[in-house]
Amino acid sequence: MQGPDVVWYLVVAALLFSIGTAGVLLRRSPLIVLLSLEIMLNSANLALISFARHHGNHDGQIFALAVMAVAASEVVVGLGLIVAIARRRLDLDVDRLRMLRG
Amino acid sequence: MIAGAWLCLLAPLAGALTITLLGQASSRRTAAWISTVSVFTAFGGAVAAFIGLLGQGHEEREVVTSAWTWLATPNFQVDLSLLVDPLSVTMMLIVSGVGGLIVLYSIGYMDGDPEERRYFAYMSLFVFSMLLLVQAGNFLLLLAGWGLVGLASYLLIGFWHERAEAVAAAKKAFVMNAFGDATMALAFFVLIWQTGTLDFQASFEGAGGLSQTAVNLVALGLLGGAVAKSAQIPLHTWLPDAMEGPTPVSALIHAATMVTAGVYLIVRAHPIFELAPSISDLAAGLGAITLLVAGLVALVQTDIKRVIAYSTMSQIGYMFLGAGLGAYGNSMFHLMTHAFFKALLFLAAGLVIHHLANEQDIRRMGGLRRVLPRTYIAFLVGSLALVGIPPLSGFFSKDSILASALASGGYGQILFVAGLVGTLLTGLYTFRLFFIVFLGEPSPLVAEHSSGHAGGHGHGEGPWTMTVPVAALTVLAVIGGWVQIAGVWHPFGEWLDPIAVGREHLALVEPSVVQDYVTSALAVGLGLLGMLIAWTLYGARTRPVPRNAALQETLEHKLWFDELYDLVFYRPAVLLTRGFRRGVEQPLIGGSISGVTLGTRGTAGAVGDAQTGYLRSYALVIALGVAVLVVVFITVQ
Amino acid sequence: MTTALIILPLAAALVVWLLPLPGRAVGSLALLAALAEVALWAVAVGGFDFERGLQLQDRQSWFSDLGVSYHVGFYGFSLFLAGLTVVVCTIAIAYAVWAGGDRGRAYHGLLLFLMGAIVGVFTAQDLLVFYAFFEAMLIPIYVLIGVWGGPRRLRATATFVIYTMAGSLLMLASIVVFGLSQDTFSLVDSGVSSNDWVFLGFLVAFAVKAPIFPFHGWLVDAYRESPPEVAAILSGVVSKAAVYGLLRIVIAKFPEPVEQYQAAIIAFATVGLIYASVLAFRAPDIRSVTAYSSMAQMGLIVIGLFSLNELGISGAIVQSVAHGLVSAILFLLAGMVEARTGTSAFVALGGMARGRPVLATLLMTTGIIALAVPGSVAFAGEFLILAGIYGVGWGWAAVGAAAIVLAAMYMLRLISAVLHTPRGIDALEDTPDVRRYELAILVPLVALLLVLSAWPASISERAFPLIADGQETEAAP
Amino acid sequence: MIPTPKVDWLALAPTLALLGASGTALLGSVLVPWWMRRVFTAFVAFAGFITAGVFAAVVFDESADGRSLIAESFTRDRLGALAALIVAGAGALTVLVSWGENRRDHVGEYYALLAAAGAGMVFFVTASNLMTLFLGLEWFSIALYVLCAMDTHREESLESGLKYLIVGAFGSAVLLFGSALVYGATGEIGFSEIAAAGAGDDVLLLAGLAMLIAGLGFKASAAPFHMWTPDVYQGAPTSVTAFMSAATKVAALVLTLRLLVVGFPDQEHLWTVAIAVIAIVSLAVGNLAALVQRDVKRLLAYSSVSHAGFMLIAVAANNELGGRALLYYLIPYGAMSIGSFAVVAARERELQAPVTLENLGGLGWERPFLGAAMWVFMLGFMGMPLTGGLIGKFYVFSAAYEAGWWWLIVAGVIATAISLYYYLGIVRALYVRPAAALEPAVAGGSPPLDPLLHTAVFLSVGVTIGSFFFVQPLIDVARDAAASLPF
Amino acid sequence: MGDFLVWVVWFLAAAGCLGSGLAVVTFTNPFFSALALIGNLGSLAVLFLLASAEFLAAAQVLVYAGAVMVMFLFVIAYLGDRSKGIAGGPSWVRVGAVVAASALLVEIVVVIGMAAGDRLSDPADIQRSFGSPEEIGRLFLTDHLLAFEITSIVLLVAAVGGVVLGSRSRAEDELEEAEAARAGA
Repeated sequence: MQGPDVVWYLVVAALLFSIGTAGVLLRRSPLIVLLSLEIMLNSANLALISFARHHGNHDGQIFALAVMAVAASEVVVGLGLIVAIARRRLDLDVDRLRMLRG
Repeated sequence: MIAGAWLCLLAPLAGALTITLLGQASSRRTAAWISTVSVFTAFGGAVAAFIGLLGQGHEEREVVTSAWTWLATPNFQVDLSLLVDPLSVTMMLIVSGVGGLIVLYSIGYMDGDPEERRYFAYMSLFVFSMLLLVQAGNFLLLLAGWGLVGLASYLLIGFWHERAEAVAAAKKAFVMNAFGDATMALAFFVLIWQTGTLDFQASFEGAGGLSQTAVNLVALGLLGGAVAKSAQIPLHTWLPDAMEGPTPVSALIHAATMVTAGVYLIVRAHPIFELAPSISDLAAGLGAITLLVAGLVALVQTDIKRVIAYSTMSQIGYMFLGAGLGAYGNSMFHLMTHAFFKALLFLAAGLVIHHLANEQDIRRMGGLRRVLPRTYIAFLVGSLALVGIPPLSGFFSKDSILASALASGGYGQILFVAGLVGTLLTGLYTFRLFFIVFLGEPSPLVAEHSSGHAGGHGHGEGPWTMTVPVAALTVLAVIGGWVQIAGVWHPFGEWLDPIAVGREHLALVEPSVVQDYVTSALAVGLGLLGMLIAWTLYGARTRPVPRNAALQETLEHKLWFDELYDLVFYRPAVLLTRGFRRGVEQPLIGGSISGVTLGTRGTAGAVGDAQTGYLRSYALVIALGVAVLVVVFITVQ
Repeated sequence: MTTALIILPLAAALVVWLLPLPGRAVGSLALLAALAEVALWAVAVGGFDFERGLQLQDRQSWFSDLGVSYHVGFYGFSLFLAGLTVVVCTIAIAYAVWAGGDRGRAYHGLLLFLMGAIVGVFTAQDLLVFYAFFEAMLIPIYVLIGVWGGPRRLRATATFVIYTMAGSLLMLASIVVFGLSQDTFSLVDSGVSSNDWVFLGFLVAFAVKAPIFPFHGWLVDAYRESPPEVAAILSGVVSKAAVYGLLRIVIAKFPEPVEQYQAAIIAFATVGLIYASVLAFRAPDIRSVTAYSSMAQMGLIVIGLFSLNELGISGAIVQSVAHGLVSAILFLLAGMVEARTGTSAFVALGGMARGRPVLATLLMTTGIIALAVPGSVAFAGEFLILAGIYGVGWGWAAVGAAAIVLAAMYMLRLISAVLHTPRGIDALEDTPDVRRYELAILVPLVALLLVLSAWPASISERAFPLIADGQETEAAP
Repeated sequence: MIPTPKVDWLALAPTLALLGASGTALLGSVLVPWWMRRVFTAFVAFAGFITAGVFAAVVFDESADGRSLIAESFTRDRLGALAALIVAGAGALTVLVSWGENRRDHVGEYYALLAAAGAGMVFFVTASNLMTLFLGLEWFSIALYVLCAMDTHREESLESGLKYLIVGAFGSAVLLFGSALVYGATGEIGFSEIAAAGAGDDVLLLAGLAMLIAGLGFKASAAPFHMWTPDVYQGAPTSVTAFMSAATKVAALVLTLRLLVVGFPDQEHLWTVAIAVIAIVSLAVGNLAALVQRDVKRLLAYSSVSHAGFMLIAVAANNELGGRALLYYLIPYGAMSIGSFAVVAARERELQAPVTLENLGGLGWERPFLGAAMWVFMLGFMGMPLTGGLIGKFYVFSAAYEAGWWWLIVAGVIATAISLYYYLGIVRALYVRPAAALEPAVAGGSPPLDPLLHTAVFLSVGVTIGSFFFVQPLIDVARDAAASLPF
Repeated sequence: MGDFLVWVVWFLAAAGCLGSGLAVVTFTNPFFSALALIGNLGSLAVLFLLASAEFLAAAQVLVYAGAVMVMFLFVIAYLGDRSKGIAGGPSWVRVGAVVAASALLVEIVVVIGMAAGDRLSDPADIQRSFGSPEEIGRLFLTDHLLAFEITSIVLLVAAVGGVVLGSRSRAEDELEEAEAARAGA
C-alpha cells in the first residue's frame, strides 16, 4: 500500500502546527487556547508518526503515544484550573488575567 | 661646639612645645618667659658654637653633625644634619641674639593680649625654624627650615585672626612663599638627578660637572625661593601686607631675620651661583630694581610700619645686589647691620604704636619727640644708620656693597649708580617718616594719648622689657659696623673667609681702597642730600611737597603689582574653578552619572512595559524567538 | 601572623554582632579588639626584616584547578599601609564610641569588619583573594553610609557602590583573563603580561578607587554623606587599596603596558591633581575641601607610582601614609565641628579659634601638614614624588610643584574659614572646645604625623625592596 | 514471554524515593486524620527529599563511569546525581519553608505534588533521550502548574497557574515539535545516537535543535522565553516560587547542557552562539526589568532570569570548565534563591500582604537574623565575596574566557554592575528605610517564630557562605560531574 | 488503484484535519470548537492509520476523541456559554500572532522542502506488523519501559492536580462568605 510519502504528512503537520499556534496566540478563551494546544501536540504526533513510518522504527510511535497521555494530563490540569477560575466568578478571558505584569 | 649648635637649634623648639603642651596650665607670663629663656638659651648655644669655631684653624671651620637619616630611598639619602661653619654661626648669632631681644621686647608689647601663649609659642617656633634654616647641612633641610619660617611667619602675621586683613595678608605671604618653595624644590630635583645628593658640599662639587643649562636651572630655582622669601620684585607684594602682624613680629621676621634668608641662600649656595653668572647678574639686577622701586614707594606710604617695610625691601635689594655680584662677605655684613638697625627701627616704631594704642597712620602722628624722648633718640640712631651716615653701622656695610659694585665692571657700575640713587631715596623716605612722626607740634591724637595716660598704665615709653632691647639694639646699630672698616681692618671678612672668599678658583669681588673711599663720599653725600630734601619738605616745611597725580597714584598703588597679580592669577583661577565646576564637574562628571542612571532607568522601564501581562504576548514572544532561531540556524548552518 | 591580623577584626566583628552586649560594652569591646590589632601589627613589624621581600606568608590552596590559593603576606610597603589601616580604623572606632550613635552593635561590628577587609587587601598575594577583600570592603561601607549617613546618603551610596563595583568587575574580568593565561592566580608565581585590555581593566578599577580624574563622580557625595569616622577610613585608608593594587599588580605585572601608557596615566593623574585642587579652592565646606584634596593627593600618589623609579614610588608610599593620617584627622575634626555647630559649611563657620585653642591647634597642625609645609611628612612624600617624576619629565614636576601652591591656597582657606575671620552664625560663643576624650582620639594621629615628620625615612627607606626578585622597578640615579 | 530489561534500581533510587514519598503523602492526605495530616505529609516529603539526596550521593559515589540504561532512556552518571542532589536539597529546604504556610486545604496533596515535582526533576536530569526528556519535563511541569495555582482563593495564584500552564504547554509543544524534527532527521531519539547519526548540517535537525533550545530555554527562564517567569513567580505561593526558582533551573540547565553536549556536538558552532546570545539577552532583560520592580518576588524573579543568563554563559562555553562552572554555580545559587524567597515568605506571613520594597522596610532591624540572611543572599546574587556567588561568577567568566568568548565576560560584567542597583535596593530597604511607615502585622502581633523556616534560611546562608570558603570540595564534585559529559 | 484510493483517503483526511483545525481556532463558541476538534482528531486518526500506526490510530480515537474530549465537553457544558471572539488584546499581539504563525509555517515547510530531496526521499521498508499493538506493547515493556511508567505517573500527577484544582477549598469558602457579608452590609 503506497500512499503519499512523508513530505506530505509533514506539510500537514506544519500547517496544523501553525494553526494551533495561531489559535493559542489569537484566542482569548482559555478553553479554545487549550484546544489549540491540543492541535499543536497532535501536529507533533503526526510528524512523529510519519517519521516513524519513514525511518521504519517504532520510537516515534511510542513517543506519540506518550504525548497523547501527556496531552490528556495537560487538559486535565487546564480544565481544573479553568473550573477553579470560573468558580471564583472571574471572566474566562486570558486578556483579563493581567494583575501580574510589569 | 656641636652641642652648642644642637642646643641652639632645639632650645626654641623645646620652648614652643612646652608652651603648647602646658596650654592653660601655664600663666601667660610664664609662657612669655619660657619663650624668652629658650631663645636666649639658643643664643648661648650659638655663642658656644662661635667660640668653639674660633678655636679651630681656618680650614677646619666646617663641621657637619648628623642626628639621623631624615629621608632616604635605597639610592638617595638626606640626613638630619647640621652644618656649623662661620656663615651659619654668624646667622645663628644674629637670629638668636636679635631674636632674643625682640622676644624680650614682646613681653612688654604683648602684655594683656588674651592669646599671649600662642604668640610666644609661635615666636619660639619661628626662631627654631630660622635656626634650622641657617644650620641645615643640606638643601632639603634648608628647605624644611625655609618652609617652617614661612609657616611661622604665616601664623604670626595672622596672629590677630579676627582681622580679615591680617588673615588675608598671612595667606598671601604663605602662598607667595609656597611659590618660592616650589621653585626651590624644582632646583633640588635637578640636583638630585644630576648629582645624586642634596648635601651642600657634595652637590657643589657635583655641580661643577653639570651643563650650563642645568646649573642655570638650579640657580634660577634657588633664586626664585630667595626672591620670594626676601620680598624682591616680582614676589614682593606680601611683605608690606605682612605688617598686619604684631610689631615685634615685623621686627624679627620681616626685618631682621627671615626676609634676609634669601641673601643667606645665595651666599650659602654661592658655588652654584658662581657657575651661573647670568643668574647671579639677574639676582643683582632684581636687587637693584627692588631697592629703587621700594625706595620710591616708601616715599608715599602713610603707615609707619609699611614705610619701614619698604625700606627693608630696599635694603635687602642692596644685599641681593652685593650677593649677585659676588660680594658675599659684604652682603652678609650688611645683613647683620641691617638686622640691628632695622630691628631697632621696628621696635622703636612699636613703642610709638604701643603708645598710641595701635595707631599706625603717620598722618595722625607728630611731635612725638617731646612725648617719647628716648624713643626719639633710638629712632634717630636707627634712621641715621639706615641712611648710612658714619660712623653708624649702615655706613660701613652699605658702602662696602656699593664699592664692590663699582669694582665689578660695566654691569656693576650701572648697579652702582642705582645703588647711589637708592641712597638718596633712603635719606628722603627715612627722614620724611622721622620728621613727620617726631618733629613739629603734637598731633591731636598724640596729645590725647600723652596727657590722659601719662604714667597711667604702662604706656609712656614702655616697661623695661621693651626699653632694654631697644637700648641694646641702639648700641648695636651704632657699633655694629665697626667690625669691618674698609682699608683698616677686616675681621668680619676674615671670619667668613673660608666660606666667602676661600676658593681660589673663583673670582671674587674685592674693591680697592680708593673705590671704597669714593663710594663712601658719594653715598654719604647723597644720603645727606636726601635728608636735606626731607627736612625742606617735611621738617622745616619751607617748600610744599611736589605732587604729580599720576606718579602719586602709581606709587600709592605700589606700581600696580597687586592689581596685576589679581588680574593674572587670582581671577583666572576663580574663573577656572567656576569653569571646572560648571563645565566639567556638574555636566560631565555628575551629568554622566545622572545620564547613565536615567538612560538605564528608561530602558528598564521600557523592558518592564514590554511585560504587558497579556498571556498571549508571552507565547507570542516565544513563537517569535523560535522563528528567529530557526531562521538563523538554517541560514547560517 | 598575617592571617591573625586579618582574622582578629573579623572575628571581633562576629562577636560584636552575635553577643547581646549593652551599648557601652560593645564600644569598649570593639575598641579593645582594635587596640589588640594595633598591638598585633606592632608585633608583626617587630618580626619583619625590611631587607627582604615577601614575609609573614600564609599560604593554603583554595581551589587548585584554577591555581587559586589563599595567600597573604607582607612586603615592606604593605606593612606600612596595613599599619595605617589599623591605626586609622582604631581611631575611627574610638570616635564612634565617642559619637555613640544608635545600633552600636551593628555599627562597631561593621567597622571591625571593614578593618579586617582592608588589612586583607594590603596583604593579598593572590588575585582572587585580593579581589575578595577588595570587594568585601564595600559591604560594610555601603551600610555604614547608607544607614548612618547624612540626608543624601541614598544617592551617595548608590553612586559610590555602583561606580566602584563597575570598576572592580572589570578587574574581575581582567583577573580571570590574567590568571587563566598565566595558569595561576598567585601574584608571586605569575609572570608578567603585556595584554593591554587586561591591564586597562585593572587600571580602571584602581582609578575609580583612588579616584583619578575623571572617575571621581562618587567622591564628594560619599565623603560628605558618610559619618565622619567612615569618611576618615574611606579617604584615608580605603583609597590606598588603589595604591596597593597599582603597585602590586599593575606596575609589577604589566611592565610593557605600563611603559606604554605611562605618559597618559601621569597626564590623567596630573589633570586630576590640578582639577581637584582648583575645585577644592572653592568648595563650600570642610568635607568637600577635604574630599577634593584627597583626590588631589591621590593624583599625586599615582604620579609618584607611575614615575616608576624608586624616588617616586617611595614618595608615594610615604605620601599614602601621610595623606591617610591627615585626611582621617580632617574628617574627624569636621565631625567634631559638625557635632558642635551642626554644619561644616564655611559660610556658617568662622572664628572658632578664639577661646578654643585645642581645636585651633589641632586643625592648624593638621592643615599645615596637609598642605605639605616643608619639613612635614607630607612634604617628604611630595618631594620624593616630584623628584621621581622629574626623572620622567621636568614638566610634570613643574605642574606638580604648582599644585603645592594650590594646596597651600585651599588648605589655608579652609583653616581661615573655620578658625579665623569673623565668627560665623553657627559658631556660637559657647561652642565648646575639644574635650578630653576627643583629644585622646586625635592626639595619637597628630602625634604620629609629627613623629613621621621628624623621621619620614622610617617609611621611605623601608618601602623597598618592593616586589619579589626580578620584578623591582628601575632604580633612581 | 517478553524479556523485561534489567533495571538499575540504584540509579532510579532517588526518583523512586521521592515518588514513594509522594505516594505516601497522597495516601496520607486521605487516610491520616486531619490534625496530623500536615505533620505527616510534610515529614514524609522531607524524608523523601533527604532520602533522594542520600541516594543521589550514593549514585554519585558509585558512578565514576557514566552509562545509559534501558535503551538510552536515562543515564546513570555523576552529572545527573549531582543535579539530583541539588534538587533534593532544594526540595528539602522548600519543605521547611512551606511548613509555616499553615495551608489548610489540600495540605497533603501539596506535599505530594512537591515530592512528585522533585521526583520529576530528579529523573529529568538523567534523561537521555528525547522522549524521556519530554516526559520528565511534563512530569514536573504539570506538578508545578498545580502547585502554582494551588491557592485557589487568590486570583494571583490562579492567574499565575494559568499563565504557566498555557505558556508552558506552548513551550512544550514547541519542544515536542523540535524533538519530532530531530527524530525525523536522524531516526533516533537517544542523545548519543542523535550525535552518532551524523546528520551534520541537516536542516531538519537544525530546525529541531532551535526548537529544543527554545523549549529548554523556556524552562530555564532564559530571555526571550522568560516572560512567564515574573508573573508566575509573583503569583505562585512563595514556597513554590522558591522551589521553582532553584530546582527548575537546576533541572533545565543541567539537561540543556547534557542535551547539547551529548546530542549536538557537530552543531556546536551554532548552538554555542545561540546560547551565548540568549545568555546576553537574559542578562540584559532580567537586570533591566528588575531595576523598576517594587514587588520583591517579582524582582527576584527577574533576578533569576539574569542568573539564568549567567549560567547559560557557562553552557555556551561548551567546555569542561563550563560544566564545572555551571554545576558549581547552581549550588550557591540554589541556596540563595530558596533562602531569599524564604525570607520573603516570612515577611509575607507576618504582614499578610505581598512584600514590596516599601513594606520590607526595617526588616533588618526588626528581624536581625532574617535581615542579615537576606543581606547575605543579595551579596551572593551580586557576586560579592564571602559568598559562593563570587566564585560562581569567577568560574563562569573563566569558562567563557577559555572558550574565547571575552565579550561574554564583558556582558556579564555590565550586567552585574546594573544588578547591583536593585540588589542593593533590597539591602537598603532592609536597613535604610525607616520602619515608621510600616503597617504593623495583623492584630495579635507578629506570628510566632517559625523555627523550620529559620532553619532553612540558616542552611541557605550556610551553603551560600560555605561555598565561598570550601570551594575545593565543591569544585571537585562539580568537576567529576562535568567529566560525565563528552566535552 | 490501491494507491489512488489511499491518496484520496489521505487527501480527504488531510483536508478534514486542516479544516476542522481551522474551525477549532475560528469558532467563537468553545462548544463548537471542541466538536470541531473531535473531527480533527478523527481525521488525524485516519492519517495515522495511513502512516502504518494502527495502534495509535485506535488509541487516538479511544483516548482522545473518547475520553479527553468528553471531559472537555463536560466542562464546557458546566461552564455554560462563554463565547469569546478572536479580537481583543493589543493589536500588536494579533499582528504578531499572524506573523509568527505564518513564519513558523513557512520555515517548517521550507525546511521540509530542503530536506525532501535529501533525507526524506527514501522511506524505509517496513514489515506488516509495523505499528501493530504487539510491537508497541513489546517496546513498552522493554526499551521504553521507563517512558511507559512515566506516562502513568504523569497521568497520576495530573489527576491529583485536577482534583486539587477542581474542588472547592475552605479558603475560597471563607472568602466568599466574607464577600457576601460585605455585600449584605
